[in-house]
Amino acid sequence: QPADDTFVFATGKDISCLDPHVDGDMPQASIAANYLDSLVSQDKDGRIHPWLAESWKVSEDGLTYTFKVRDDVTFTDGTRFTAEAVKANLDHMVDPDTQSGTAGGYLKPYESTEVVDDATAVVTLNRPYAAFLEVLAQPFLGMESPTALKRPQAENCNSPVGTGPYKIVDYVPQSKVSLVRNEDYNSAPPFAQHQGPAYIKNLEWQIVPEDSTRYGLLRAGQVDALDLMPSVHFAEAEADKNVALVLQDRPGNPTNLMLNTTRAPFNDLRVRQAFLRSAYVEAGINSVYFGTVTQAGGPLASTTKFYSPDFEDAYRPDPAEAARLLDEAGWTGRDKEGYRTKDGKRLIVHFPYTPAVWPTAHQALVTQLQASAKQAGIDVRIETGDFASVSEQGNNFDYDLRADYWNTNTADVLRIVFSSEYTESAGFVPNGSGFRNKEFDKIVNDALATDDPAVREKLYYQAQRIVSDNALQLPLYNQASQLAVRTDRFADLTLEPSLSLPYIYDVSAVKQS
Amino acid sequence: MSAAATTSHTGLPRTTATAGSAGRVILKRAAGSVFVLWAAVTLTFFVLRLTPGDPITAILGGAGSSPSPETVAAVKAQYGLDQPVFVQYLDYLAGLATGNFGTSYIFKVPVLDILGPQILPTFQLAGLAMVFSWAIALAFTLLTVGRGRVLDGIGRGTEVLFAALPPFWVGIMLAVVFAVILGWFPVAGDDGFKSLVLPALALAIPLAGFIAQVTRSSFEEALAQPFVLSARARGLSELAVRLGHALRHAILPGLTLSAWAVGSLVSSAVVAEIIFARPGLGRSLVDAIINRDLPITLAVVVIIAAVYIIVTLLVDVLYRVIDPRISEKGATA
Amino acid sequence: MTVTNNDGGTPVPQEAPASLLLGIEGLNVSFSTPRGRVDVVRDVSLALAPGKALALVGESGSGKTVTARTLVGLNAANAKVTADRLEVLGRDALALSERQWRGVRGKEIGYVLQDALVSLDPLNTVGQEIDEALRAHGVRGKAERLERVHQALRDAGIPDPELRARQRSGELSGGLRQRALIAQATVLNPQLVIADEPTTALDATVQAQILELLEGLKEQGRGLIFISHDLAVVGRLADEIAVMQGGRIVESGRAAEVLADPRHEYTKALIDAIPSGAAKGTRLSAATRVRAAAEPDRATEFSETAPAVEARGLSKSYPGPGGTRRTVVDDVSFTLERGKTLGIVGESGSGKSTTARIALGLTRPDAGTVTLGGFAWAGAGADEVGEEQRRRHRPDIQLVNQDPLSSFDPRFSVGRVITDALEAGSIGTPRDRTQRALDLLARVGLPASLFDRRPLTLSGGQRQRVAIARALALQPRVLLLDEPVSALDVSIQAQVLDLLADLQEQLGLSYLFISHDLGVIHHVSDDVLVMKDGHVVESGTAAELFVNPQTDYTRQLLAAVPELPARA
Amino acid sequence: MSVALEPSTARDNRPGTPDPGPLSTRRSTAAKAAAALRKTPIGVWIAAALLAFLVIAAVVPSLLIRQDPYVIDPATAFTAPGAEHWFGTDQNGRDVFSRVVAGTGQSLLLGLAATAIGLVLGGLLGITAGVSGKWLDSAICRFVEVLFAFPGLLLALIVIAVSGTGIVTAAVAVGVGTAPGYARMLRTQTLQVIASPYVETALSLGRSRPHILWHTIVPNVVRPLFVLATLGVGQAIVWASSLSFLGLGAQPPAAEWGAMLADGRNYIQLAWWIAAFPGIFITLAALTTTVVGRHLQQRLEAEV
Ligand SMILES: Nc1ncnc2c1ncn2[C@@H]1O[C@H](COP(=O)(O)OP(=O)(O)OP(=O)(O)O)[C@@H](O)[C@H]1O
Ligand SMILES: Nc1ncnc2c1ncn2[C@@H]1O[C@H](COP(=O)(O)OP(=O)(O)OP(=O)(O)O)[C@@H](O)[C@H]1O
Ligand SMILES: [Mg+2]
Ligand SMILES: [Mg+2]
Repeated sequence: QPADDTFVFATGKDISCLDPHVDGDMPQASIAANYLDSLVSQDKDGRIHPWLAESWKVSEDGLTYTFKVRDDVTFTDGTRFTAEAVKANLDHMVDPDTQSGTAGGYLKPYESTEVVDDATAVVTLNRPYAAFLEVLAQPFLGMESPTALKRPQAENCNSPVGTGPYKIVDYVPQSKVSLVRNEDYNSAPPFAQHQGPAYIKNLEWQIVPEDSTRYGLLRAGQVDALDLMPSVHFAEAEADKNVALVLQDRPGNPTNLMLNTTRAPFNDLRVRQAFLRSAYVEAGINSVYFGTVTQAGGPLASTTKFYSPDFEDAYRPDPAEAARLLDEAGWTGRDKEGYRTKDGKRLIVHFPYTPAVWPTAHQALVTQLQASAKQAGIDVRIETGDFASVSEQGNNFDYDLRADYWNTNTADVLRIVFSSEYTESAGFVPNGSGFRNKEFDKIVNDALATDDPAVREKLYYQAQRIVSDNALQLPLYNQASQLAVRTDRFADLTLEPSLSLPYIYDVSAVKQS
Repeated sequence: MSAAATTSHTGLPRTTATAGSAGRVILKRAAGSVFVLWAAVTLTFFVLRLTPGDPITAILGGAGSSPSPETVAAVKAQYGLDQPVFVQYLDYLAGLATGNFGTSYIFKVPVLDILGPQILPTFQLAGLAMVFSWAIALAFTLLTVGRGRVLDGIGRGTEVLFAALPPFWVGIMLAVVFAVILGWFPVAGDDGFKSLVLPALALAIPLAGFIAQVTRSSFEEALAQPFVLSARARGLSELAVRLGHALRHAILPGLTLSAWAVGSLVSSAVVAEIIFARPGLGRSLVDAIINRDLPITLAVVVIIAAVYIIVTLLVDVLYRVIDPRISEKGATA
Repeated sequence: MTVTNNDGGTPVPQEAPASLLLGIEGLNVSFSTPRGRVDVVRDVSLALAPGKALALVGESGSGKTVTARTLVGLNAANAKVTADRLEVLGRDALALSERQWRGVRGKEIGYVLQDALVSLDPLNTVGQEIDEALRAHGVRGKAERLERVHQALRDAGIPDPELRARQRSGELSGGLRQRALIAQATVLNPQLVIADEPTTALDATVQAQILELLEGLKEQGRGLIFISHDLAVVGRLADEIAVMQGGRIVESGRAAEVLADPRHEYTKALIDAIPSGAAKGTRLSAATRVRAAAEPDRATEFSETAPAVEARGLSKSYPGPGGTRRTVVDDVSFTLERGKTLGIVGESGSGKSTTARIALGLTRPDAGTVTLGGFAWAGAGADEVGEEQRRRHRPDIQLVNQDPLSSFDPRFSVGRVITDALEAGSIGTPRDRTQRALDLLARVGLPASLFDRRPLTLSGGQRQRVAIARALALQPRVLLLDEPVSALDVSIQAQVLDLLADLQEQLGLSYLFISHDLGVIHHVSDDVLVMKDGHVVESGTAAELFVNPQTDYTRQLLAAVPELPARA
Repeated sequence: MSVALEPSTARDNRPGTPDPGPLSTRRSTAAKAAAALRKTPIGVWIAAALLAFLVIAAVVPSLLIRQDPYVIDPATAFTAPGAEHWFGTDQNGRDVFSRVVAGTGQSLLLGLAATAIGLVLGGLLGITAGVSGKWLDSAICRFVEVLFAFPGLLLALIVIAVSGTGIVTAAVAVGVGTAPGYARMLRTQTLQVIASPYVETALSLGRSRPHILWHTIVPNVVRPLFVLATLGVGQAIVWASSLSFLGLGAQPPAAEWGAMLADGRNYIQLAWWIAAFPGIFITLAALTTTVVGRHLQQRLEAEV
């Protein structure tokens, strides 16, 4: 039995480099939320609040942000937090050497930072970017010690330093990260429930990719909480009075299958629509996820600001309509196995897939979609491959379907996932549909140029409609934080609001009677 | 093809002992070891490096990454990927000679930082699996060989069954029964001896099947040897005959099998590592290969090859202790 | 692992000292096999007094070993032993428990196994093996045991016992191993010693020494049971002889009487079959002569005037340990005349087989030449002959060796072995090869029914005949016979030797005949070559050499050959 | 060594026995085969029967399959074994029995293909080394020695890294993984055959070296391969299923045992049958081929 002063968290996905500026995968942000503070914070409703920045001013043209930062905060390596640190961090994120995916990607409009004095940093952008503060609230863009950042990247990856409630003391890759309480912590965000140091002294972050093992550890009391709660065990966990579930859908682009519009057969809108019509997503979700996830109904997760439910029913499963669309598109023939053909060629949809990076239920779901597509005469070929080759195919539009999601706390995700700007990239290509549409590009960029919520809402509505009309992706279900926690030992495991990541700061031990 | 045939389907190497003065033998061995290491690294390097697939994808492949051309160029330079492959190879060898295994594409930290903490758990696991295998195999041999048709049949049948069991299946069953349902052992983790038992058993049970099979047949062979009859005619008891004479002869083929098995345990440990959420080289290896993390893959190859070499050497020494004829005549039994 | 002293078994209840060490009546032993119950020993009765030696003789498989193992209670698990009376050292052996048996074995009965070369654990030192017997029987005190180990080795006639005790059996020669085996069986001074074939597979000189050692045991007043299939050997040692055939004792009695005046046909045949007494030309077996040969129909350039094989100055060395070279054949010359037999005799390792392999063109000599029927056949350096040139003449010289089974392609049936040889020599048409093969089988005295059998299922004598038939298939002029009868029982050996004699007579073959058995060599040879350590020690006609040996070594060899007493 | 006379030999030698001729011995061969069959232990019989079942499942699955193994019916997911679904249904409502049967062909084929690849590669290396001169022999030996430093799984993974995942790659990967073992074995075997007196005899019969190589050495080296293959198939299936377990084997929705087991393992507490039956079938396949193979091997050895 772990001692009362140690909280053991089992995470289901392997972490690469700990520094979330580098790469940009969810597990990095997940742990970063516990040792990094951000410049600003976001509440449950998406509003932005001060954190390390006490206040800020945005220029009229939206190109200059002047931050006033706290002067009483110190990094756990002893470095003082100042405006200099803000500059160092933003510069670090956009530095090509950092090889940042997410953080760097979010900062494409970033130009430079000017340090006016210890407490004042002026950030200049090269175009209006209304989502700037929102992305700054994400742990991906957390503030790290400038002293630590100066170390070689290898070192910083192993032991990034923040001002957060915990600090990293040891990292065994593929095994665990050990953190200890930051006794001098004085910069809790507004969404926190208390101030000062965390309640629990030690935090152990174990990496346990095997679903049943992770859950077994929780049941056996070997860990106190876990993420990626396997859906198959939900009912059991709910029935267990010592276990509580912490569930929260994440904002962003929900889990989906991207349809590659740059080549046949999905360059034909009717075929795309037919495919969407063939998919019995709801039935699949209910069976393999046991109803533990929320079906997504459009390009935005329902928890995203500016989400509109109007597109939820755009593509209800409808075999007759699917058949009609395919006939219209010329896929009128049928071969021996019942698949549709055109000019003697079968309607084949290539779907490169890496099972290892998806939950078991996702694998079952895509198998079900494969089967329902077969009913419509579409031969979906799930081609399993290693991560590297599948992502390489993904970056070269060498696929017809691509499994995706994009967690972010802003509707600007539409720009990242569907605008032409993001169809070209040397590395990962976020716009998996290859959709290029001037009108759409203009709408999502205009939405960045204003901070009038009404205007933004209108623009993002239009953007959602274009995506939906063009049948660019098959939305499956909202990404979600699905945590389970032992309530017999600890209380108050919450989620930080920007990406709904586990937040250990407020956790306290339950007094045993 | 007696001994070879009984173990044939596993494709075992036979330990080869060379004759000659101790010094020359050691020198030859050392040279051979270096050669094997070098060849293993070279083979892996070129096979993986020359296959299609850009390491850049691996390096910048984190989900949601969107690197610019400048990033790619920077990475290429940093990892030396802008150089011709052969230069990269020479660089790698030069690094290796100074103990530098390079930087992981995925973790962006020195390979040794990643693999260092994985080595001990894997060795513990493989070591304990080996011990369990032998304990099971010897128990079978001593208790069932030549003890009447029924016991003999049971032993024989169980061994074949064990050898036919997929380790991951054994692991899952052990975990469900002994950890989840009965709660006798921890479900997972790397936390003392108790957490080692189930994963080690998962690997040991199939291996024990193999060792027991070869040991059984050589034990039977040994029991049929005239010198065993000779010992009986001297008035020795059954136990003394089994332990003092037959066993010593019988464990040699199993020992050869073990030399090979230890090397392969390091990689096949992956299934136990996954099921029991243990750190270890097997998982690192599989992940590295899946993610095209060449530096880690190469380092694991080096470690496994080194383990293979060292264990082969150890087994050779053991062989000589058990069968002193080898060192005198330079021939295996 | 230590064997504790109380493992030695409980003391066996002592009865009144019996005058007889053995009293056996109506012993039957059968084995249950997958094919049913097999009776192996039937109605055997034996008796033995202290200080006497009883010899069990008989051909292979007659049940000698099984009888002996019954006396120490060590028959295989599938054996069933019954007897009207089975008294061993005055005790009812049928009633002994396993524990009691352990007390008897080694301590009261010493058992020397048949296969001396593999009857000591090769991983243990000789000393450990003997020490084990002492420990098993409760001899305490390391120093005492060590002393007794050395003494036992010394008593067994092993020089330098302190050194030998530290060596493993693999480091000892065959003779020393046999002695060590006797030492481990006699270290506890048992009253009865059973020695199963203690001299088989040993060179004549060594064989004589072992017989002397056993003689010594007898003189110490112990009973000795002594198994052999060689009557001549038995004659030197035995007081009583029991001749076994098919599990029964067909004749028994005082040794001298049985040997001098055998009553039973089988005993007579056994004695007749011994070649040493009988000169060349006499028949050893009752087997009928093979029928006359067919005309050879193979063209050959074999010279009718030159000697069949002529070897000049052959030498061959092999790399030895530590970079040295060991000369195994040293300046050997010989001439094999057409239609004659040249015997090569010598101890194990003297280079006989190597010489033969050079003569066969399978091993390249370091020096010297061989001609075959006048043709250059093999040589070294400038005289080297390529295999391509040799192939044309290959059919002229054929090999028959000690272990014919290993010379048959395991895939082949008997018929295929022979037709393959015919095909290799391009003899006959594919169609009539079967008939030719059947003819060849008949010629070597084998029934046509063996045609489809696998050689593995044949007896040793039959296999040897198949090998001879195959060699004859190519209509050779020279047969190279490397220990062709060493693995055979005397009676079967006799049949094969007679067959060879017949074939030579009818086909005019020349034989190069290799054996370590002087009796066999004496019987078959016209000329003889005596080899030792790669050298030719002496050569001459058989008549001269055996009557009037010129060198000490030959004299020594001849003296060691056991001879039967003259028959009445 | 002494050579025991068999009873039959004595009979053949007895003068006056009418010569029954070659035909009757053929009959006796048949009789011997019958006797050998009778000697076959019960365990081997059971194994053979199970193997026969697997072979039927592989060759004519339609005889056994009761439901389409690929049709998805979320409504019936996780049905426990019963009359309707003998082995229950999986997470997608597919009939586990039908899937296991449907997977038999693929699994057995994969095992066979992998073994064949391993044997051919190993055979080429091993036999070439065995019959070659010093230089090539030691070069190949060195190469194989190096391959031995790669455990089979590592070799297999490298093959997969090079050519991607899939059932064909899995077969190749497992085949390559086992090849070094076969190579070493076949080299030893070749050397033994070359050193055997019957090869020397062929030479002294005047056969040319190429003739001896192709008609004596190679057939005798290759002869025991059939049995080796039988033994290898079971292990190859286990191996391949390991790859599938690691997500590197068959593609969904293929009913491959290892993949089914890997899928089912997460539901083991909810629906043990999803993982249990494929696991049992993997074990059965390995077990039965091994038992039957070993029995054949013993028979062959007894015959030689
Ligand atoms: N355990 C056994 N099971 C079945 N048959 C056996 C067994 N042991 C011996 N035999 C058979 O008993 C017969 C007699 O064997 P034994 O060893 O006594 O012969 P032997 O006279 O000593 O012959 P050799 O001169 O070859 O040593 C042989 O036919 C042998 O095959
Ligand atoms: N290929 C070889 N390499 C090394 N040494 C060899 C080789 N062949 C034979 N010898 C050695 O040459 C010596 C003579 O061997 P050879 O076989 O000619 O003796 P032999 O007289 O036939 O003995 P035996 O009666 O035991 O058959 C032996 O000491 C043997 O070890
Ligand atoms: Mg015998
Ligand atoms: Mg010889």
